[in-house]
Amino acid sequence: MVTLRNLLAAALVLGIYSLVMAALWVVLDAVDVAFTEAAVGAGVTTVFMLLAIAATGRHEKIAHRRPWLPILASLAVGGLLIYGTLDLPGFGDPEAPAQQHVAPHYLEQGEAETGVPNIVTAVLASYRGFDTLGEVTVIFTAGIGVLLMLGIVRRRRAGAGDDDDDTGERE
Amino acid sequence: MEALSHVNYWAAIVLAMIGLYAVIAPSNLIKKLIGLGMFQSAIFLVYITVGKVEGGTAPIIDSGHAVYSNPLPHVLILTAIVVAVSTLAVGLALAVAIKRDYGTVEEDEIDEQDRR
Amino acid sequence: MIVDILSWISIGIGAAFILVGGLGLVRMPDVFTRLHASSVADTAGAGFILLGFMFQAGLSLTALKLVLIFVFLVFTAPTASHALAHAALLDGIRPWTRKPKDPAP
Amino acid sequence: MRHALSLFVGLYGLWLALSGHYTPFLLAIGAACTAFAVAVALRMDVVDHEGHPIHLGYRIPLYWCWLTIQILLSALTVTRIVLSPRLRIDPVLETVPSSQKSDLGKVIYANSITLTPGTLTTSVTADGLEVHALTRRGMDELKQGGMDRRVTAVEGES
Amino acid sequence: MMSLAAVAALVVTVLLALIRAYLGPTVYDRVVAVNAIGTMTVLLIAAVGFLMGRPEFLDIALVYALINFIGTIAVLRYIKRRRARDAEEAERAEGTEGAP
Amino acid sequence: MTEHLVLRVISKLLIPPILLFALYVQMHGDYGPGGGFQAGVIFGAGLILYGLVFGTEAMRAVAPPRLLVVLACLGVLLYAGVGVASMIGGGEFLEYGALSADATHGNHVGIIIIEIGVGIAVASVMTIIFTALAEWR
Amino acid sequence: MIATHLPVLQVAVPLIAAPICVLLRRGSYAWIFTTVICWGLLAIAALLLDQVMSGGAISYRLGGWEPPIGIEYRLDGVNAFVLLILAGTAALMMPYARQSVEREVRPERRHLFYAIFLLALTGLLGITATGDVFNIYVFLEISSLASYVLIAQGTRRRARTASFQYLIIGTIGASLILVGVGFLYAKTGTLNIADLAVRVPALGETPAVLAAFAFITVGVLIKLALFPFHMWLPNAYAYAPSMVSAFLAATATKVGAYMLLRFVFTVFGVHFAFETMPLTEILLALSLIAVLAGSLVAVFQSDLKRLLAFSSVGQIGYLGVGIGLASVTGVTGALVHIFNHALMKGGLFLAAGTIAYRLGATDLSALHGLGRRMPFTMAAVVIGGLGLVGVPITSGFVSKWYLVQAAFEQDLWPVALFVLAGSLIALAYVGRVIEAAYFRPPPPDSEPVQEAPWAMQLSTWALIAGSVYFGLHTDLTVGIAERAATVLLAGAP
Repeated sequence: MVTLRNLLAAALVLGIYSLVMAALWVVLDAVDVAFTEAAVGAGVTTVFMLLAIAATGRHEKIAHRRPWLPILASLAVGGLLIYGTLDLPGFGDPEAPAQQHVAPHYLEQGEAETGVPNIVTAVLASYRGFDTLGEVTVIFTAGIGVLLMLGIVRRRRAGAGDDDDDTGERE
Repeated sequence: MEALSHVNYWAAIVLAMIGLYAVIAPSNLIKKLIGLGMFQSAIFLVYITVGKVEGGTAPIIDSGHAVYSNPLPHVLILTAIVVAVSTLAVGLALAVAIKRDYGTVEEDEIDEQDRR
Repeated sequence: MIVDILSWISIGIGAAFILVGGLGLVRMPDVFTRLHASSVADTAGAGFILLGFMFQAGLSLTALKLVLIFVFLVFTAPTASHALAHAALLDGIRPWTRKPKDPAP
Repeated sequence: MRHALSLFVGLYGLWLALSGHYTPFLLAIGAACTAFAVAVALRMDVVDHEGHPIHLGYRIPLYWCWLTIQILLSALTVTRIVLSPRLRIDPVLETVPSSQKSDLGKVIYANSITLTPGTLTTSVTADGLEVHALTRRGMDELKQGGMDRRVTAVEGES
Repeated sequence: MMSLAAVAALVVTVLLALIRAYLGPTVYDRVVAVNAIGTMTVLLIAAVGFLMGRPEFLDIALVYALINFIGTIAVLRYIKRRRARDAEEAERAEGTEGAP
Repeated sequence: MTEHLVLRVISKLLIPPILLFALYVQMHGDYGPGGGFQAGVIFGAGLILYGLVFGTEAMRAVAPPRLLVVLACLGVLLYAGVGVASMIGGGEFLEYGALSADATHGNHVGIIIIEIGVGIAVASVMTIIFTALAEWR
Repeated sequence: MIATHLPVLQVAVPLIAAPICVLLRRGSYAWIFTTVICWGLLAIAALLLDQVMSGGAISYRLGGWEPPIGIEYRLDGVNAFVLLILAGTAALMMPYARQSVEREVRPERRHLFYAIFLLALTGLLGITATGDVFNIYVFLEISSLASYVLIAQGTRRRARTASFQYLIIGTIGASLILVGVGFLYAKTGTLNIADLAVRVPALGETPAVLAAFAFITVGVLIKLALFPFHMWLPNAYAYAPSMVSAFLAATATKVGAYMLLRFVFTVFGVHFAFETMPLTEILLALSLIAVLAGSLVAVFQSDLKRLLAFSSVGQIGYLGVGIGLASVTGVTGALVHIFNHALMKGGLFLAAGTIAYRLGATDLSALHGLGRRMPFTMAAVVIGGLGLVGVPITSGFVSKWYLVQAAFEQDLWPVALFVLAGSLIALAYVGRVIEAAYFRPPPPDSEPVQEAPWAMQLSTWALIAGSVYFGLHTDLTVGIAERAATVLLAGAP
């Protein structure tokens, strides 16, 4: 995927990546994340990618230049990450600190306090509802931002009367 | 088992490294965005791995199960996925706008035009 | 018990069909022939595996959802294949034939 | 209107099948959601005899049974081909005549062909379907028109 | 137990499809691979749900079954759009040929 | 694209179930996986499918960009409005328990309402982005 | 009743205002509405600062859940002060916005522009007010996305490439912060800052904490644009619309500095950051390079906005010096500099925007003779520029005074020397502007230029006059900053 010069192919490989990730999320019990990955990966990302590639050109013209700096940077980050994971609790350890402090409260009290058996939804919408408000704001920012940057053409085919669309006209 | 307990993290790290390389190395802007998506997914994997509990099941309360995985990382990653999609959309829109302005989305060609 | 055996048999057949589909995907010479191979996995393979799970689920909503999955797959899979084949032809990809040098009859 | 009503019923059935929680609240919400989905579908103008073929009635399930058998048979054929050491394939791309009158019938025929392993519709034209077949034999079988007649029968006189 | 066998077969098939995606050679071969992996993922998610004793997660499989083909249709649209543009450009090139 | 027969018929057949499925996901986020964001994306995907097959002009007729922008705003405002309402109800910002006499019930209602806000906002934003990118020549 | 909700209103009000702004449809209505909101935010920020100063830290439980379970807003002297800076600069810039935006943004998109502006402000305020590390990430992304979009609105096409570059680098930075937060969560099980402040030091120097520290620091430094992570800044500021350059220059990097303070001093603790990890050495080295290199590059710029942008790179170095010294005096200096630099740089970018408004260009060659033709604007540039140099009676002098003092406290006289050298270089680039404006004759064929509209003058002069005022009356800023610094360093030996 990194070496594919054909952008269309690269975008498709991103789709495969998303599919495999979705399966992985299910295996790791993160069904809500899997659901999101499924909806986003299958529904919108590929379409957006293809539309953008249609607008910008299909082939990557230039080979990767100066490959040493990026390799160095990713090695540095990767090395630091590996160093950092050395003393993280092992995979699936129920005694890990992450499983001890606040998470039990969600799992034990969550349904009683919110009336929602899906704890992910309970935490998402209630305990950390403000994060989710932020999340909606991010999406909203993206939508308004895309409008502000590209606008939406009002094709003039339908007649001059339609020219007053003020969602951002483009010449 | 001890040796295997961190394999998941390392897989995520390898993905993160590939992703980071794919952000920095290509000259094509769309390609950079693809790399960015990979890099972010790899980080999500780290989080979800942290939340997995051995023998646990998905955190949807159900009478038949007693051990659940940690829901908090899932919530955080849901938010982060949304952020990633938004970033991707804005990035693609920017790339399209750049194509309009410069006629190309290759960073090297853009630099050349700017230098002129 | 009988249901279990039926389920196993069904899943086994489905798994076999799916493997055949995967194998065909690798062995076949061009896009169109590969599509034929993958349609084995999409229809027969998926059908038998879902049928096997249906035996396990018994008469319940789960089984109904499995049916729904199968129905939707049956609608979307050929549409996707068709769209893909159409796109490939439009893009100027010519089907592989047994004797490439042979003039068309 | 007939279509909209039956679409509502169909979608509400889908809701009940999916839901699994039959509290009065959720049932009511389900009705509201179904109505909304139907409204959007009507606005999209996708609710007509093509998008919602109720007129085919009981003939469709019978056809599906027949099709399932066909699919199994050709799946076995393709399996044999894939597993044979020397891929005994002889792909052909030809136009197959179709006798359906309506677009819907043509689509059913086209998708049935694609669904059957070994044959694949690549485009639908005025004088028939362009079909890619894995073997010459598959194509010949198709050209005998068994499937074509059945689809036309399903299509009925509409 | 049998679910496990199904999962194994599915994983092997995903790997085979990945090989196809890697080999290419055309974009369409990769789309075929994506489609196949999509179907496999539907089944895989269903199988894992049964394996873990939580078959109610079939909703995720259902999402894929419903909307995974949108990407393929986008490919077709992409090709059509590009052909239209190429034709337009060719026309324009012909039109300007006469001019110096 | 409009001339493409198979796609047209199959999309007509599949779009209503996709939309309904999105609404189902929206309403059952409490009990199973899913919720407002996923529902919004799936609903948006249904609209995107329509746009891909029937063209952006038809898409405009079904979902005018102006309406979508208004809906996106309303989605965000609905969410934030629940926060303000719970503040008026005597709680903290977004303390849904204050919406009702029974805190658990209030929480449940609050969660449902904000999820609807999320769903509306996400679905309209996805469609806006699609329209903006698709109409780009 | 309202008073208890002030912390959340500070962030929720602009958040709610943004969609309303979109619904208003008309650029002029949106401007009036945004102005009202910004001044309201300033009032809220002032009230909050007053509450914090008189009653100590405020905690607000969002959703009514107890802190480690839910998200908490926690205001102490530091973030209340930064909130005031953010709301204040936004409010003061609003009179300027109308004409500037009318010139640079197309009519049918103006209301969207103001909505995005409000969202950027929401993000920045949210980062500052929150007491939850993941919430920081979410609001960081809101502000970043909004900034990318705002920068891309520049009239020249390079605005788009600058924005894209910022998007890539900024997203990597935010992702690194996300990894760091993930490591911290894996080791402590909490996301609340106050809770982390107790639990992280108890862990000691384990690899995970070290890695988390490294990732978060690098991520924040990218957002702060400290050398060598400043690559995105010059182009982004130089090609963004005038209003956006001024707003981002005055606020975005300041919030970066705030995040650095918060993570380093509160989450990881002074002991860990500065004694276990060599943060002092690293920060001082990078900052001093930033001061010298940024200022030197600024001297050779031929465009006023680019010159100011590189000067920002240098001035951010001063912030780094103050934080790196890790003493009450140093942090006070940094905090005061956050305040002063917001005023000065904001005013200068506004003035540059005014020049662009009248001349259509900000090349230094276009500035020839402008001292006589746009006397008020150029006077503002000169006063602001002198502030950058750190001439006494301007506020720039105050912050540098504290930095030098902090350096001498620790016998780091080379640091003090570097700070002074940076000032001298600053004198060189400010001198170039002055030379161009006052000592060069206007081009003979130049068209007559009017002084800028009064509303734009008003904003510019409000910021510049503020920088002079707070240079003379240092009690307010220094007083608050000193108390805030004491709070931050409370855990220090």
